[in-house]
Amino acid sequence: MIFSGPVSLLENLDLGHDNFLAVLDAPEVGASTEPAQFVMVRVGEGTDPLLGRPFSVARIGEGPNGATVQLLYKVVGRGTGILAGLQPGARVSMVGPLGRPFPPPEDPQAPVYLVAGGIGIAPFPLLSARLLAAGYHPRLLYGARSRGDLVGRDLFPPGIEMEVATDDGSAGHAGFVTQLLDRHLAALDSRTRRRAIAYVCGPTPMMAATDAVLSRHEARGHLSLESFMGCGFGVCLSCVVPRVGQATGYARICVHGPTFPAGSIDWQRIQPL
Amino acid sequence: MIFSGPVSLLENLDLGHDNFLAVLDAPEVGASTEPAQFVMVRVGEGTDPLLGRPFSVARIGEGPNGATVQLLYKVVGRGTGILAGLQPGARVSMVGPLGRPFPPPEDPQAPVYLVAGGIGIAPFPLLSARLLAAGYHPRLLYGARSRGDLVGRDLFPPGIEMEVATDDGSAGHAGFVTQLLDRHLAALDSRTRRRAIAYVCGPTPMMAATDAVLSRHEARGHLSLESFMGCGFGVCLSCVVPRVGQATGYARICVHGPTFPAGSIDWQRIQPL
Amino acid sequence: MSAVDLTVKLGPLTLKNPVVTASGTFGYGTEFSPFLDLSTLGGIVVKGLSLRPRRGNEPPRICETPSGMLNAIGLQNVGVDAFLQEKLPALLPFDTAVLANVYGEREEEYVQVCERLEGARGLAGIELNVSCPNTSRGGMQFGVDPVTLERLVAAVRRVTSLPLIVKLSPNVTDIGEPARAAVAGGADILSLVNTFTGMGIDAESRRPVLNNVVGGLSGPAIKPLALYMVHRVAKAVDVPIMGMGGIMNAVDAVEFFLAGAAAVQIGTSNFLNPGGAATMVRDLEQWCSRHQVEKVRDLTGGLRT
Amino acid sequence: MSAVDLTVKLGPLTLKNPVVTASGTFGYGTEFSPFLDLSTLGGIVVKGLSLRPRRGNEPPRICETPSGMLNAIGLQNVGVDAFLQEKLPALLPFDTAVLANVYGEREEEYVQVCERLEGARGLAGIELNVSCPNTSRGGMQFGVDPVTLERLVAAVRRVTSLPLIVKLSPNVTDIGEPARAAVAGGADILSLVNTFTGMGIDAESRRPVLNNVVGGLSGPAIKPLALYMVHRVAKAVDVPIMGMGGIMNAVDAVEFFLAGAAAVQIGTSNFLNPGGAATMVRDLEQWCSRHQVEKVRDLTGGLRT
Ligand SMILES: Cc1cc2nc3c(=O)[nH]c(=O)nc-3n(C[C@H](O)[C@H](O)[C@H](O)COP(=O)(O)OP(=O)(O)OC[C@H]3O[C@@H](n4cnc5c(N)ncnc54)[C@H](O)[C@@H]3O)c2cc1C
Ligand SMILES: Cc1cc2nc3c(=O)[nH]c(=O)nc-3n(C[C@H](O)[C@H](O)[C@H](O)COP(=O)(O)OP(=O)(O)OC[C@H]3O[C@@H](n4cnc5c(N)ncnc54)[C@H](O)[C@@H]3O)c2cc1C
Ligand SMILES: Cc1cc2nc3c(=O)[nH]c(=O)nc-3n(C[C@H](O)[C@H](O)[C@H](O)COP(=O)(O)O)c2cc1C
Ligand SMILES: Cc1cc2nc3c(=O)[nH]c(=O)nc-3n(C[C@H](O)[C@H](O)[C@H](O)COP(=O)(O)O)c2cc1C
Ligand code: FES
Ligand code: FES
Repeated sequence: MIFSGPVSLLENLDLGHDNFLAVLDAPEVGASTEPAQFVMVRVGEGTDPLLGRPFSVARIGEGPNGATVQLLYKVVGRGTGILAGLQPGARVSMVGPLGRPFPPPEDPQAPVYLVAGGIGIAPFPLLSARLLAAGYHPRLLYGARSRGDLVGRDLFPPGIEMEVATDDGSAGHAGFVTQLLDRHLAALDSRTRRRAIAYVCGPTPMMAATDAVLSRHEARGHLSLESFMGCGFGVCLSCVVPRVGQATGYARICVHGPTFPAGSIDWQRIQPL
Repeated sequence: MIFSGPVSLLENLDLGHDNFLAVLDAPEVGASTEPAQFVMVRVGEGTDPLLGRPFSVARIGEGPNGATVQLLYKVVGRGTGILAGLQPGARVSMVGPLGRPFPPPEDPQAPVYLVAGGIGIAPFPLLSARLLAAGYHPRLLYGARSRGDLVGRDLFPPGIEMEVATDDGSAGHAGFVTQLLDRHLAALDSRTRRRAIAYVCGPTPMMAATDAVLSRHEARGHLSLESFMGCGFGVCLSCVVPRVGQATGYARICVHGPTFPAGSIDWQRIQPL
Repeated sequence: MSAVDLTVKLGPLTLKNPVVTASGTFGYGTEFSPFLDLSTLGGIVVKGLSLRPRRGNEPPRICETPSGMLNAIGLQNVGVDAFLQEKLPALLPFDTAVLANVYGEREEEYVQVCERLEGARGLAGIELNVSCPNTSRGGMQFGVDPVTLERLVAAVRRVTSLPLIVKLSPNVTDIGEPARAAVAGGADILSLVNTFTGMGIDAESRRPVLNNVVGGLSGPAIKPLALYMVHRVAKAVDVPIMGMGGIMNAVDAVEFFLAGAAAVQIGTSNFLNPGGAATMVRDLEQWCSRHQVEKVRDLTGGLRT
Repeated sequence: MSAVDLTVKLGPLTLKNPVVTASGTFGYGTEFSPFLDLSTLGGIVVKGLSLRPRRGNEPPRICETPSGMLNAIGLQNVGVDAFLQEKLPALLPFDTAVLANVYGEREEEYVQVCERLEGARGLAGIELNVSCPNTSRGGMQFGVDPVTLERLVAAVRRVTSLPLIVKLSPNVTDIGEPARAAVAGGADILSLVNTFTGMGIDAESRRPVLNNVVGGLSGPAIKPLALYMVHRVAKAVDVPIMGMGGIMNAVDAVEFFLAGAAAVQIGTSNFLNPGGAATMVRDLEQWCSRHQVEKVRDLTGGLRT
């Protein structure tokens, strides 16, 4: 069974630059969530707004009733705006966990890169914790518009190496995070490079660019995609994305993804949101 | 100008039996409200629920920015349910003050009765304060279903004499509050009785009954009426009530009332809500 | 902020800005004086006027629905004569276009009301409400049958020299048909939409919420339907359009302009945000300025498809 | 709590309870197994089936609106053959009525799909979706022209022995007309409403939100309109009705029964509350029990006017 019901907000921390961390009392969800899985969250007392919004589970914590589900989110519109205004004690509806998690690297020797763009950082604290526990040494490459947008770095477990990039050069590498990845992969010898694996989450253009970098270096990777989602579990058919080699059909991001292997998305056929 | 805009909730006290006291930071409204005037309050972040709900101003207090507006309300449906769930710091929309206040007794010797049924108690703390300040000695006759429903008595200024009635006899007179009024008026000599004035607020059947008692004793009175209200300031034409002698038209409760002189409402033509 | 040109020209009717308040939601105008300066508005459409005063339906007359409301006021109004004597003169001091919304149970009633309005000082135009039951045709609405509609509009056209707006009912299979009929009859401008027929039921009492059983749905709930209809009518006819249905803010208004409206009307929103129409004028100006739109009229029909 | 009889009989179709999930909002059924026991439902209407698989429209395909949503999925589906081979057998273990929603671009396509469905094990009935553009009539919907509709229903009636439900489009002037036409053609049951035509516009990009430009509005926003149409159809025809449009809880369902529906379908609600249809069955039983309603079917048409 997948959880569906009301949950309580325990904390709602303002991280600055329109970013927040919501801590929700959701033991059933927390107990079974894998990295890159998401939850649908519905806010408001009435039917406006009507639909849930998808959020990756950023971290699983400990709360009064068992696991808490922690969401790292950015205010971009009405749903996230209302969420940001809620006080501890408020209730929201949650459905989850949903979607296919990032698969483990499988190769214990694999160099592992976590490539995050903006609020695409969200799934990586949980993934990092799981990778560290499994003996991997992931390196986080984190790009954002500006220094202040590099939120959530203290949600990561100790022992994660981080490099940052900003569009405006206010922190780390001045430029795109894809360039950091490119550099790293280029520095590997070709055998190691083919064992390398990248986990990627960010805005669509950044993921398309990262996918190209991975393919150029023949490295493996998994991308966690975004889209408007009406349901989150495969029935509204709203979240479709064209897959390579499937000229006549679509994948549904919510159930076939949100994670897809690098090289499997037909970026050409995606319309800008 | 009449105030229209967002205001902050300072306190939201649970008084038991589904009754609450909301203290709102609304200096402009508080500064100009007269007894039995009301405000339209809209809750929720979206457009569902859509319309405001009318509430009498129960008391005007002192707050950080000047006057506060205090509403004594009972949870009966969605709007009041959402209001009751709000935490201090939340914002609601308010329009007001609206409607015609209870007119003063004018006759300094008049025996003054305040007749309240259930949550109809709401306008009387403010009215009491104004009457006391003007040198009257109002007597509150307060009826409710049961002892626990007799809320808000501690909102009254000291010096108000109170008598209560409950349907189930769990406090005060066992029976209707109209019977208390009837008894009081009957005990007056006929000259004093004709100087007596009652201010009445409660459910429609209680007000119709009180109106009949007043007319029987030839006493004066003013009733504060209820109705569904779409706007609160006279334009949606939803709050109409038939007036005596106006076979072809209606009064609008929001602008011609909510207070009407005793004897002016055509109760026969009112449909049960 | 660069100055934005907010004026719009709808055929013979020029408005200082495209924000007009909708009939039945703005009283006779002055009710809103405590909330806004009427002179900030592009125009005001007053409550529907009939030949004689009407008391309207028995209450309950409105019912809240998800993001909307149903109303069955039953066209309570003071009648055209009282309007001319008491209501219209009160609006003379304000710099805004006053439009009379006209209602009739028979074609002759429409004509008679419009005859009385002819030459009235301070009246900028007439809006025909054709969504009312046509008593001579068994209660069917005037607005749903193109033949009846064209005849009605032509009859009114003959007696009025004022800009003539025909307000279309959305309760039709293809709103392009009455749109073309109204234009053929002589309408200068089309306004749409009026309310959608709906119903509320109280499960506890097992009774309709409205005494009238059915009522008209307005408010944000209908916005996507109204937008579509404006888009459709803009393709069907060449006259300017006043769009309405659930508009709550300046961005909603912009959406209606893009769909093809030259001006918008604000209805239900006035009930919950009585100063909102004036705010919308300011916000619209700011929106245009922020988006480098020099003339608000340039937005009309600007949808990129 | 006294036992409530929840069974309803809709002509040839008997349901264990009146809560049915609506086409296009419940996948092929098994997608909901993680959320509820399918055997608790009165019935399941699967996603609209065409003769061949269809990939549907380009995204974006949905758009949120006040208390509603627009969709233009474009009837993405696996096609009738894959349905019979893969989807229908997966539903055999469940004690619920499986209904196939059928879609065609031409009359012959409807007939062919229904022919294939004939005799399929575990299929309780067919629901014709006549709200799709009729490609042989220039894109006009089958459901809006009574003559075309009656012919279509009669053609399908000839090839199927299954209970035949015709699902009406609300985008008409008077829904009584297609209702009568469908019954004349041989419909056993009418279901209504399908979605209302609407449109969303993004003011920033000045583009329609949906790639398809227009879409169908569903959800609580349309509930008052749907209730009215059910009420109207119940007066126009004598066959049983499945009512739908914005139903979110058991009280909403009761309102539809009172308006004249014998059963209800739950659509958009499934997206936000995936276990909701099952909860509604329980809540409905409790509502009836609390209100001394022994048989839920006694509510049908019980509106007091
Ligand atoms: C699997 C998945 C996981 C996600 N995880 C996170 C997360 O952990 N933290 C986070 O902040 N955000 C995350 N998002 C994005 C998040 O869902 C959107 O920001 C959110 O839905 C916007 O809702 P809103 O009501 O505030 O905006 P709206 O008012 O609905 O829309 C504002 C703008 O955002 C766009 N938008 C709406 N929904 C989405 C969406 N799902 N994806 C991209 N753009 C959208 C709209 O097109 C619109 O332009 C995730 C999205 C997906 C699909
Ligand atoms: C001038 C005026 C002053 C009022 N002052 C107070 C006050 O100080 N404190 C207080 O608790 N209540 C007051 N009321 C009543 C209050 O407005 C309603 O209880 C409230 O609107 C119910 O809203 P809801 O959303 O909770 O209920 P809904 O969900 O809208 O409705 C629940 C039920 O309440 C009924 N109802 C809705 N609105 C009203 C109404 N305006 N009057 C009577 N019944 C209604 C509905 O018909 C329905 O049966 C006042 C009403 C008026 C007209
Ligand atoms: C209470 C009420 C009364 C109305 N009365 C009239 C009227 O008299 N004449 C008319 O043409 N339209 C009338 N309308 C329709 C509105 O003018 C407008 O067309 C409709 O409400 C849609 O716009 P909105 O969603 O912004 O309210 C009325 C609407 C409401 C809500
Ligand atoms: C995403 C989506 C897809 C739909 N697909 C179909 C369909 O394939 N066939 C059909 O007859 N109706 C379809 N519908 C219409 C619904 O079955 C239902 O008639 C409508 O949504 C109104 O009910 P609701 O308000 O409860 O959603 C679809 C609705 C939605 C929201
Ligand atoms: S979000 Fe509904 S199918 Fe993916
Ligand atoms: S509440 Fe709108 S006219 Fe009285």
